[in-house]
Amino acid sequence: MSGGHHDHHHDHAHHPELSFWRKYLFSVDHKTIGIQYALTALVFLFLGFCLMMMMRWQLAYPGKVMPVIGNLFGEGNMPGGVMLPEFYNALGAMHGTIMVFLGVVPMLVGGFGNYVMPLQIGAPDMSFPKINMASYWAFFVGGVVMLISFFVPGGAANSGWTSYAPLSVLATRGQTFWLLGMVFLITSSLLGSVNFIVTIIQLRAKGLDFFRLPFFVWAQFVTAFLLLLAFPPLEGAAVLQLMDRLAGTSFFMPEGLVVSGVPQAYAGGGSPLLWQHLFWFLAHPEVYVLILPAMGIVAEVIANNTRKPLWGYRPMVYSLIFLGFMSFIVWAHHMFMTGMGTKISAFFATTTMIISIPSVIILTALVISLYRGCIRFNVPMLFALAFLPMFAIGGLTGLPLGLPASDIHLHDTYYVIGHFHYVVAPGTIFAIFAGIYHWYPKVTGRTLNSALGKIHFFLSFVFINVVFMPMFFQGMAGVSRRLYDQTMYAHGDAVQSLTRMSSWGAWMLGLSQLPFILNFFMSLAAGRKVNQNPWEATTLEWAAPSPPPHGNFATVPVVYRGPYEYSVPGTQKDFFPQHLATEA
Amino acid sequence: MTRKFLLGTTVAIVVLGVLFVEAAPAWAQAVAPKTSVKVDGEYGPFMPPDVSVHGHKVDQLINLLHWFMGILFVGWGIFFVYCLIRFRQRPGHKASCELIKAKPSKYAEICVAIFEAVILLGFSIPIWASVKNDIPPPTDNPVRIRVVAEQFAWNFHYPGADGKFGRVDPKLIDTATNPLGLDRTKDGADDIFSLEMHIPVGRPVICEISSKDVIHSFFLPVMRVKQDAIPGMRIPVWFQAAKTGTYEVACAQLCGNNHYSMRALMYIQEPAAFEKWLAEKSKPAEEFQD
Amino acid sequence: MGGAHADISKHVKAYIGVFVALAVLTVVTVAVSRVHFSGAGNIVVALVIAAFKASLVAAIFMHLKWEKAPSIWWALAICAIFFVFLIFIPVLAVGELPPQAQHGMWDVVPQVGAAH
Amino acid sequence: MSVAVLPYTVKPHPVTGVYSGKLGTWLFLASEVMLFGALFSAYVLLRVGAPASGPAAWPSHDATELSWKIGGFNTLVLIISSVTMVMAWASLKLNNLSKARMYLGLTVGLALVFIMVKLLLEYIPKFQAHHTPSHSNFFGLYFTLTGLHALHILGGVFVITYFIFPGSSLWKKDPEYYTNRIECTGLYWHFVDLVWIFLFPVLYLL
Repeated sequence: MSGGHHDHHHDHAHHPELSFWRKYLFSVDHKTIGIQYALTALVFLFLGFCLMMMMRWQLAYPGKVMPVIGNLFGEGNMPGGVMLPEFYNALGAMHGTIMVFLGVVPMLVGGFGNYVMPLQIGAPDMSFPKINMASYWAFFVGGVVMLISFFVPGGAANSGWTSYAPLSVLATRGQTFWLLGMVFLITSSLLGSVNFIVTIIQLRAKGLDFFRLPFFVWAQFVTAFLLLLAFPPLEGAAVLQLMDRLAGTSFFMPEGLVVSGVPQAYAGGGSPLLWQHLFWFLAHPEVYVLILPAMGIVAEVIANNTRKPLWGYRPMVYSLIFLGFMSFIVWAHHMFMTGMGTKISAFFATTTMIISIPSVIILTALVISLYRGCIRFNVPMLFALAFLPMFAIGGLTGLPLGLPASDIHLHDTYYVIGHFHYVVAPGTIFAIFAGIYHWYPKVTGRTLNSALGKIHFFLSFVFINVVFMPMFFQGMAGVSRRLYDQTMYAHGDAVQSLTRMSSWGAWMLGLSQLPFILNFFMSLAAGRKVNQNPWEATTLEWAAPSPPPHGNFATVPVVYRGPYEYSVPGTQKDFFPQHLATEA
Repeated sequence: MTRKFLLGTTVAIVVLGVLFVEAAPAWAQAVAPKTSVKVDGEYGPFMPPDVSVHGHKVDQLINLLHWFMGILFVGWGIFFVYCLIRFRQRPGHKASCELIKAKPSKYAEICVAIFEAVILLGFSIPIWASVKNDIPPPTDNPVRIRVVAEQFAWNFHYPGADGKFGRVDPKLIDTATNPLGLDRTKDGADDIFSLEMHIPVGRPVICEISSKDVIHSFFLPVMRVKQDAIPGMRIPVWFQAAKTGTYEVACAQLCGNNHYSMRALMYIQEPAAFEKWLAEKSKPAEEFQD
Repeated sequence: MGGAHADISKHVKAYIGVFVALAVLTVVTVAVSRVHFSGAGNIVVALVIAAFKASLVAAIFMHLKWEKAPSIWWALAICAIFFVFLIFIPVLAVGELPPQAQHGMWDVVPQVGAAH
Repeated sequence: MSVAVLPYTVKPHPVTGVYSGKLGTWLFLASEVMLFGALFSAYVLLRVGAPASGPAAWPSHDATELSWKIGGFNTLVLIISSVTMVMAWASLKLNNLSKARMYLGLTVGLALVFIMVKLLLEYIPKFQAHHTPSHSNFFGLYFTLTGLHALHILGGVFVITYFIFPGSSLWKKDPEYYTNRIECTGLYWHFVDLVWIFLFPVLYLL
């Protein structure tokens, strides 16, 4: 399923010709590993999307037989084509897990980070190539364990991607597979983050000091620290939950649990809030891991296509670092309703308000970068420009959720689902598309077809809003999240037409990905051949041939100026690459 | 790639889309609402009706925030669109990169920060403090209810005339008649157990929320009340009804397979009707045993 | 860390010194735990001794004393800050509930707002 | 692609002043601090939140039957193994491979003694007295913390054994590179000892 499909890039003779296995599957070249990560992540993103499209059927037409594919999932999950609540919850939990841990993070950090970052700092490869390979294969095994959990008796994990105890401790066997899969994914991210930080610190080209680094590299640097320090607590929590499930300990199980009349044999004394604290200690930095590299990609694409340096590069970098730091101390705004007192909730409400400031600074700096630019509306730029207002909506709708008082009504409703999907779907996924369209020529030497790209953009942009905008109104109406059938409640039934609208938007969004998939595979062979710098960009990755050979640069690059020297007065061309001493 | 091919793919997608939209209603008729019991208040895409005495504070904060978000987004969007049009690539137009001071954006950000501080200190913290700390004292004669969530039902336990809650014991649990394991001997003799919540209008209500098995969340949309029911903890929540009517109690936290069907009804009655219901429910205590 | 022999032998002496200190401190920790201090005194004393032993190991054995690389110190500083948050915030958050809220539904506990 | 092509894997970077391996090891140790931090946070939260009486109450010190003698002995064993580890690095700096391998052997031996003492004198008697992890949260945490720590020790034993036998062929090709690797392994080993220094009072004495 993954890694099988590869474009054929030919190594230079001075390396001993590696066997197929060493060159494609167990390769230590950061570019091959980057492609492996990217392809596996794209497959998982598509799989997660399909799970969601099935859920949308049950939400829009509760209890109705799913047409066409209804009876493919066996009587245990969908008897007679009608989805059971257990299967709906399993789809929901796995949709969240697959999209976050198996789709977006490996795509942003594993795919883009591994491929583009060493090129952008002028390094021949990552500092620890073998650890880089190990991190991919740990991720791959984690992915396989997650997929196996679908076929385990009792189905996949069905207590949400947050798997709150005690529901997750009492859950079926799929939850144990979920925990084991998570341990592999966390190991993969830890190995990756150590590799990233050391590479960025140690292997920068000569003359490339920290404030000449492209913003994308800064984003990967801060993201790597978030992964390094935030993931281990979830690994500890996963160990505790595995002990609860398998060894009968009661870390998360209080005294006197009675499940449908049967007293449970736990010694008690545990606290369900312990799991929530340890989980959200990871999960909030995790959501910043999802958005920071996306901001990096968008900054690269905007700087390149406005033919103008980014406005306020230093304020953006300082905000990025401040954002990374603050993301560790806001986690309990997910837990306002767990009986928190005034002092702790005031602390976390304050840190949540403070953390909104750096995001506003970065977003405003990106918009002001458009001022007095010369904006080229090619496909990566369209996606990057769409990212800005969409991320603004996502960010702003975080405000009422960040304050405990307004969170009373909006907590765990569809308002929350609208909020984080606006940040992740039109935000991070659009940035991923921008990155793919932007760096595809560097990876394959051919460019994606821009007409198909524009079709893909406009359809996706329209339908993504059709899916997520109604969710804010459903959330205000009080429709709770993770409901198998919203029409049970009067306030849910009243907005059922909005649910149907979202569902149709989701299916049409699925359809509008066809041009992209078509374009992605056809351009491998039929795409227009381009030189090594088709976008006339200034950063170092465009100084290497595309696709770059093993060891990346023929001559070790030296850097003379900042990352975005566009339209410098007194130069013929409107871009001045970092590695050129004087204009060629 | 030839133009014809591109045209072909676009037309194909549009046709497929239209086909989908047309054919769908044939597969699925509109679903008849399951809510058998008529629930008061009209519901729509915006905030549900507010029958609580203190609910307006939460609504006011949410409206204020959304006005703030609207103004920010529109103002910011206008500048965004202006930049896209004014500085688009066209012959003769060059990008210029001399420094822009962008004073207004710095002031805008400072105003945003100040506004957030005002919202936080002026509105959110006081409202939250009143929700958490101003639990009505015994002198206000509050109605006290123990709300116990369990997998897929809400149990309501009233102290009865003697004002004292009876003992509950896991060994006495009988899933059909006595899910709470209520000991009917001493204080519990006059206790009332019900699957529906009855409260009087005009009197404060204190619900002590806990759970028997997993985490649920006691959510009254019309009362602007939400409190996680966490096993091993009993968290007090208070509110006061301002209007009578029949409304819903929802579960807001995923609690298992039938999380969606964990709906209970809340009857807000006139004090007299409420007293009559209490008396009627506590009278046939003996036939409860058989 | 100079490679010259004299330098290494100085290191070795430091290692032996640290070893003796650690052994002595272990005995002290055990002895001190016998004495009963008021309230959380025992915990604080034990952790202070353990922290001192840990800093000895980190400084001498792990060569932090001669470590000049700023990147290592930055990483350890950030990690220490978040370690403190991780240890103390969950306890404070859970502890902030009203005392009688910390009992499960089966305990008999005076009820909030009850006329007692 | 031979690793030697990558700069600063052996020689320290002129500006950042450290070779890549050591910086990578320190970052890995930072993530380990957060892992054990999470488990200590769980210990603190569960102990503070434990009910005063009943089956879930926190067992009093002598009810846990954890003898400080065994714990103390194990602490000394680990401290000595830390010393032998750092002596191995020192003897490599003095270009004496055989002495270094002797010290590494000592470290592995001491580590195995630690594991044996923990297994035979503590784990098995506890299971016989069914003070199993499900007995109460203290024993759950005791087995989780010391179990995870023991797994880290086994990982360290595995790495050091590799360096004693197959790994030492690197010494002939590039002695400084081998010394650096032993130093990084040493860093990991001292960290594992450091975690035990905190585990011993927390579990055995308080």
